[in-house]
Amino acid sequence: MLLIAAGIGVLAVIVSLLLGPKKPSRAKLMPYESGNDPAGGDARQRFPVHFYLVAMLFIVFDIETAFFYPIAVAYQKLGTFAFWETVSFVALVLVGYFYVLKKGVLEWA
Amino acid sequence: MVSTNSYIILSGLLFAIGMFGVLTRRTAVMVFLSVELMLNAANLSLVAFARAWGDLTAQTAVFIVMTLAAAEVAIGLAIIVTIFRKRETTNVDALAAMKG
Amino acid sequence: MNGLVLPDVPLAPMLPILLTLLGAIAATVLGFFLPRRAVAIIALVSLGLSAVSMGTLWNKGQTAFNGSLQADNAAIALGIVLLIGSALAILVSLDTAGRARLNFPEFDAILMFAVTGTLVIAFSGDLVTMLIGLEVMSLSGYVLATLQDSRESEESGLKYFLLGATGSAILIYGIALVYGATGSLNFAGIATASSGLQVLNSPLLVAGALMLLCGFGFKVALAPFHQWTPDVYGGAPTVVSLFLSTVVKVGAFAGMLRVFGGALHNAPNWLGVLAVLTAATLVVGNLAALFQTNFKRLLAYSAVAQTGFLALTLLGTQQVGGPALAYYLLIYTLTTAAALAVVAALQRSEAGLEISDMRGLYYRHPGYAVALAICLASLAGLPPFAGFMAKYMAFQAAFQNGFAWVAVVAALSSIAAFIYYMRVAALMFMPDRTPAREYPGARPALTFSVALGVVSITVLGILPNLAYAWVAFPGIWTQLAGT
Amino acid sequence: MPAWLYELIIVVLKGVGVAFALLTTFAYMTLVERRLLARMQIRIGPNRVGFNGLLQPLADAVKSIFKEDLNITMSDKLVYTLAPLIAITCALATFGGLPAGPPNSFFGANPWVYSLDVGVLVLLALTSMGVYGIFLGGWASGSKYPLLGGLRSAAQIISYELGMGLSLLGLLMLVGSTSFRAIVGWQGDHGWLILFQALGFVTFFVSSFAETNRTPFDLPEAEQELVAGYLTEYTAIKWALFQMAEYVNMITASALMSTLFFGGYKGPQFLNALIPGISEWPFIWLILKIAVFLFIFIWARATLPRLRYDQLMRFGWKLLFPLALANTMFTAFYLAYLKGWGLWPLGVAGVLGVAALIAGSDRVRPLWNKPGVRVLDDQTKPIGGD
Amino acid sequence: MIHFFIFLPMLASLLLLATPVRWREEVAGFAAAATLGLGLYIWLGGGAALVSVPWIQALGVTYSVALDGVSLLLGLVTALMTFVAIIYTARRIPNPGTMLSLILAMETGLLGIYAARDFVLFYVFFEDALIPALLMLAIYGKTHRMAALIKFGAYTLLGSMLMLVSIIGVKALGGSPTFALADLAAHPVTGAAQTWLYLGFLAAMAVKLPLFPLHAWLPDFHEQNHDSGVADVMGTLYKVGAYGLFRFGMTLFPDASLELRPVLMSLAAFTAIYAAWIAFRQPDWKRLLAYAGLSHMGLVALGIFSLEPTAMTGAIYLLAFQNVYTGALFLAAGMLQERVGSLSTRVGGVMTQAPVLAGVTMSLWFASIAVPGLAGFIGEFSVLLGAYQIYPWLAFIAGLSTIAAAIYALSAYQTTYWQVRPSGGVKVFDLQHTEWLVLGVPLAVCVVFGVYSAPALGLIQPVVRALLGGGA
Repeated sequence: MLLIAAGIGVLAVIVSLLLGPKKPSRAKLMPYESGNDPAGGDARQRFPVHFYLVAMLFIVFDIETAFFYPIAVAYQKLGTFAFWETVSFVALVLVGYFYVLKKGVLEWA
Repeated sequence: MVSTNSYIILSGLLFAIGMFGVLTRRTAVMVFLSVELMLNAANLSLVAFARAWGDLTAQTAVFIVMTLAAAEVAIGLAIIVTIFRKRETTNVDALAAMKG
Repeated sequence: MNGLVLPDVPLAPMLPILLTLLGAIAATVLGFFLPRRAVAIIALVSLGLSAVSMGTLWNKGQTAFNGSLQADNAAIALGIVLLIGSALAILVSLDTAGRARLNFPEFDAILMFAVTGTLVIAFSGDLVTMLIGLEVMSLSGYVLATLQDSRESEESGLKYFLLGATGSAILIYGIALVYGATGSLNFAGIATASSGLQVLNSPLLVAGALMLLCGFGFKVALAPFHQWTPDVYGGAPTVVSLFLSTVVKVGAFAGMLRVFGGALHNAPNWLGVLAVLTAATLVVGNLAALFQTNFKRLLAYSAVAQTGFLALTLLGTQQVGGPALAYYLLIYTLTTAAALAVVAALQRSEAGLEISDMRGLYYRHPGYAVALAICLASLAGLPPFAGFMAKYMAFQAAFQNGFAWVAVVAALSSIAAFIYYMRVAALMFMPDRTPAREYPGARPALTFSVALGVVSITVLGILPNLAYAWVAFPGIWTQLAGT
Repeated sequence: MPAWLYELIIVVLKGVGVAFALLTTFAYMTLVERRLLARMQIRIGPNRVGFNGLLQPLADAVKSIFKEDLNITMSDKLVYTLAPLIAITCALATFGGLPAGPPNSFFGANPWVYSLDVGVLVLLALTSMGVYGIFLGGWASGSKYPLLGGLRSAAQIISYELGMGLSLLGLLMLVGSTSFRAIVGWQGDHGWLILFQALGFVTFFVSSFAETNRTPFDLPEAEQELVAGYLTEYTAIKWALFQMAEYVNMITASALMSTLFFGGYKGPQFLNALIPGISEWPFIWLILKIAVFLFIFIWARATLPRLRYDQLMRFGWKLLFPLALANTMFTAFYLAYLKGWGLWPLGVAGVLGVAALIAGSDRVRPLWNKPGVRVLDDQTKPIGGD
Repeated sequence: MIHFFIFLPMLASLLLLATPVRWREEVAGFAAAATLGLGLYIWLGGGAALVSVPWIQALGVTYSVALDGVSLLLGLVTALMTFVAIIYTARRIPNPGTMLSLILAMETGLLGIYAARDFVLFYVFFEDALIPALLMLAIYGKTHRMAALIKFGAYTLLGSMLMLVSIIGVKALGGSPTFALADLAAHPVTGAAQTWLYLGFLAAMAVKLPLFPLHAWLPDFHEQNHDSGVADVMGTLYKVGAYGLFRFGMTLFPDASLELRPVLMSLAAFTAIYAAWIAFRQPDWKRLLAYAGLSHMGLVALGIFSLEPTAMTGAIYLLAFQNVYTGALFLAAGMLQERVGSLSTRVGGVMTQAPVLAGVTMSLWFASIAVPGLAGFIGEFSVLLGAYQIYPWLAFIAGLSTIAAAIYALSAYQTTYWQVRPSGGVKVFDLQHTEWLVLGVPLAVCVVFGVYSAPALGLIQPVVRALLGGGA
């Protein structure tokens, strides 16, 4: 399926490469900044640190979710034991969540 | 059905590549990536062995290792970003506030 | 999957760990509401409770999770050492963390998490548990090293992180190989499997054992994996260096004891390699320390050298090496903690003290000077201080297991050690008229911890039995892998 | 012809079929959307090309193929080209895992391209892969608006990924399997999961809006702030591919919701009384349900205003995440202790939960809807700078 | 009783830290006197029998002490000289508190060394005496003391660390249950292993003897120490290598010591003559005394290594009494320095102004160069006599050193005390109050035991006989 999907995409691009006109000009190829000349050099400078933070949070919490899945699937076989497991697990996660909350990582603007 | 050996060889290769990266690369991020590569090599061989021995304990280990990798990513990136935002470079050699 | 067998989870064996964990969580959450001092006290209390719970577990030999967690006497003996070290670290931090501009509440929280990790190592009954503990410990360690907002601290953090992560990666690969060779992650399982191993798997086992050795080498700073040590111990805030060089190292050694003294005890070849690494560590650490001008860095290198002495005990047989390691770790923790505490007390900047600045310390701060001198004497292994007994046991362990040459190397290298320790000690007693260069101000908790350390190393030096009699039963140390 | 080759060919055929079906749907989605929006805004919308503008999509396609494909100077060529491909690949590949009917109901073949026991996981994995396309696209353009757009959408998508993943947990606990067929089968036996997982559904619903960058979460291409977000520097076919990806994701999300919460390919049982076995007919039911959800998507776009970025983040982290977690925990509790009572407590609880949420919406609003920070010296900022 | 004898000084030195400054001298003097008294009392009681209690069972370390003849004699000398040193310190050093407590602490270490009958315990005391010595040098030393410190410490540690290893080895290879001397002797190590272990042990003892290649620390140590020879007295007392060899070496490594006898004896003889030779051109009293002591030690070593009863007896005798007169000479040098402000051997004409000081110094020197009728003679003579029966040539060479001694001592003495001082002027006062005691007592001892040596010999001989009878 992946191959097919990718194939379609590639195909489309190639076709347009073959068929599309090529009339480059400086103005066209200039990064778009509402028509002004690009200000302040390279765009790929440091981003706001917030984005890093969110990324890290995501990693951590996503792993937590990943841990959840096996428990969830096997849950009914495990019974109450699993429930308390889950509770303690979530409790720990919430500690981290609380910390993040207090640190104001989730406060934007 | 692929034989266990080939898995092990592959993981060995991955590990070797990672090791090489750690030894040769100079930017923190690349070293870091190499380490992650090594971790995944370990995972691969763990899973392969688990299949060879036909028990699941090693797969739990794999889970742990994945978490660990994630945690390392989080902390490592945090440290690297902190340093990078203070000075432009993350070149390990350039970090010489203390004589090695 | 052979059905779903529920693991047995008795609370008792986990209690010491859970208590410290609670302390950590409390520090994390309450840190936002309470003043720092209160949080630190809470942490101390949780440490104390955990120690008490360990006391109740003594000689019970309980296990949890089908043996993945074993609260045997070895675990408890090491656990007590860990708790003592952590308590000292917190006490010292009470007076110095503010000056070091350490972030709060992160410091206490992460420190407690690290302690939890080390306890998990000490109590571990299989490789996965050990790995979890080890990583919790190391990751917290990386953060601790970076906590201070200064160039040195951050760099030391990065170096620590990169090398430590590499070490973990190697270690994990080693675990994978050992598992591949023995088909078990449980220490006992590995022990039984590795004793009677068919030819096919033994190369795997050897490779795995060696990789584990490398990994642990990174964690405990055996040469040639020690390069991070001076930079990290020298660059991190002194309190953190104290914590890293005592508790974290003890934790790592607990892991080594579990893995090599227990699981891989019958595995071939690693002993010889360890012997070589140990000798290298002793030589490198001691010689490098000779040329330091900063006292903190000197202590860092001496920590490397001490690692070598500690590793000597692992060369011994379980019956001799185990108790020696436990005793040495205890003494090492007390001594190093006290010495670094003095540094933390007197330093003006986190860079620690320059050796030249210590001239005449005896006439400015007689108490601290004498304490430091005693610590140095103990580190150098001079009787009647406890360091001598510890060192003696280490030598004996190595010697009796047929590593006389390592013992001799250790003996010769410890002359260098003696020289650099004595240079500092002598300087402190040389009269000097220049004005004081130390940080003035009251530091009750720190002074208390220093006194505690010094008194106990003196007493334990004269009456080693107070501590040694507890761990001296060979029975404790032959069961490391669990049953 | 050996069996495996036959198998392979069948699979490939199905794959291609699904892909083209999706693309066609996408094409006509654009038309439908524009028409519907026009209707809702009391306009007419495109009706020139072909009868009622039925050929409009075709025209668009042709145009986007024949347009000049810019490759701007600052861009990182390779990534710049790769990004849309990644996006579209993930989008398309996701769909094949969804069963469109009972086994062997599709002319003797299974009405799905691939079926894994861990279907849900794979699906989540692929959808979260999609973020790479967007972020890389924004980054590779080497221009400021796209960069910001890419960052924003990346942050947004990963944030809502959490809500999405967590909101499914309760469901999985109930069913005890991650394979779609098992889930659908379970619903066949016990009734639609929307009844028992109302809260989970709501959270999933919202987060799938965010995942697909649809209004009110279409921050990445917020015209007022960042021109066209990560799309700014894209033209012609690459631009089209991104669009494609977005719409296909939308379709997939709809399919997902209908499969997970609305009985999937099974039709309502009572209809069997009229026409025996109609509830087992492949495709139709699924397509119907998908259509409904697509309509809702468009409807929402026409109705709701766009969130501010900080609101968006707060909403995801402070409201969605805890809700999903709460739902999970409740389900866990139920399964551990109240299982004996039958399923109705879950249903009640879910309804109550949603009701409480609606009722308390004013209470929870402060969680996410702080008034935006108004900097007093706004004038000092450069005109148009944000 | 014996325990008091050993630990009283340590207690006193701890007590000193607590006592007010005014009383420190008195407390210290009293403690030293009490120790000496205890020692004499024990002597009257005919020594102290072996006391042995386990210290660290798990390791087989015991606390076992005894005072037989040899130990008792050396212990007494130590106590005596410590007493003398303390008296002089109290008079000479401005604020003596620290010094006094260091001296007392060191005395405990030395007494422990002589009393210890357990190998580990011996090691503990051996190192224990090191710390105060280092501190004395560090606190009261001269400008270049750091180098001296490092030399001293490094040499000592080099020895003692190797000794530690061989201690471990003796038990491990011999398979003895404890480290008590008796047990170790009961489970001897045999063959090449014994030689290796002996070498390890020898390293430590050779440093402390000191024996030729390992003597380099000695001169610097003495030169850099405080001008009043107090620290040097303690340093002299600290030369316990000969005793260690006598007590442990002969008992535990009989074969090895027999095997290495020629080498060691020649080394010892060489040390004696070489040191005497160096002593010639020392312009500084302390260095001169250092080398003189070294030369004597060469003789002692010769006696010990010869494994011949007469020689060994003489060696112990010499060891004991050279402590007395060399120590006293160091103090005399200190007094000289106090008066003329330098330790140079070229200041002339002291005799004219301080006849008593000159006279006492003179007679002490006579003791040192083995003039018959003084304690030195008996020792040196019997050493040479015994050694002659083993290796005549070595005995002859060593014998030369005594002649050499006469020469260097007298020449230095002459240039210091008799010659007209080139630059006259400085008023030099003679011995005054306690100084009489300080130099008088040692001189008296030397005279007494030079004339009537029976009591000392009576203490030494049985032990030596028992040792050689049981050991070699």
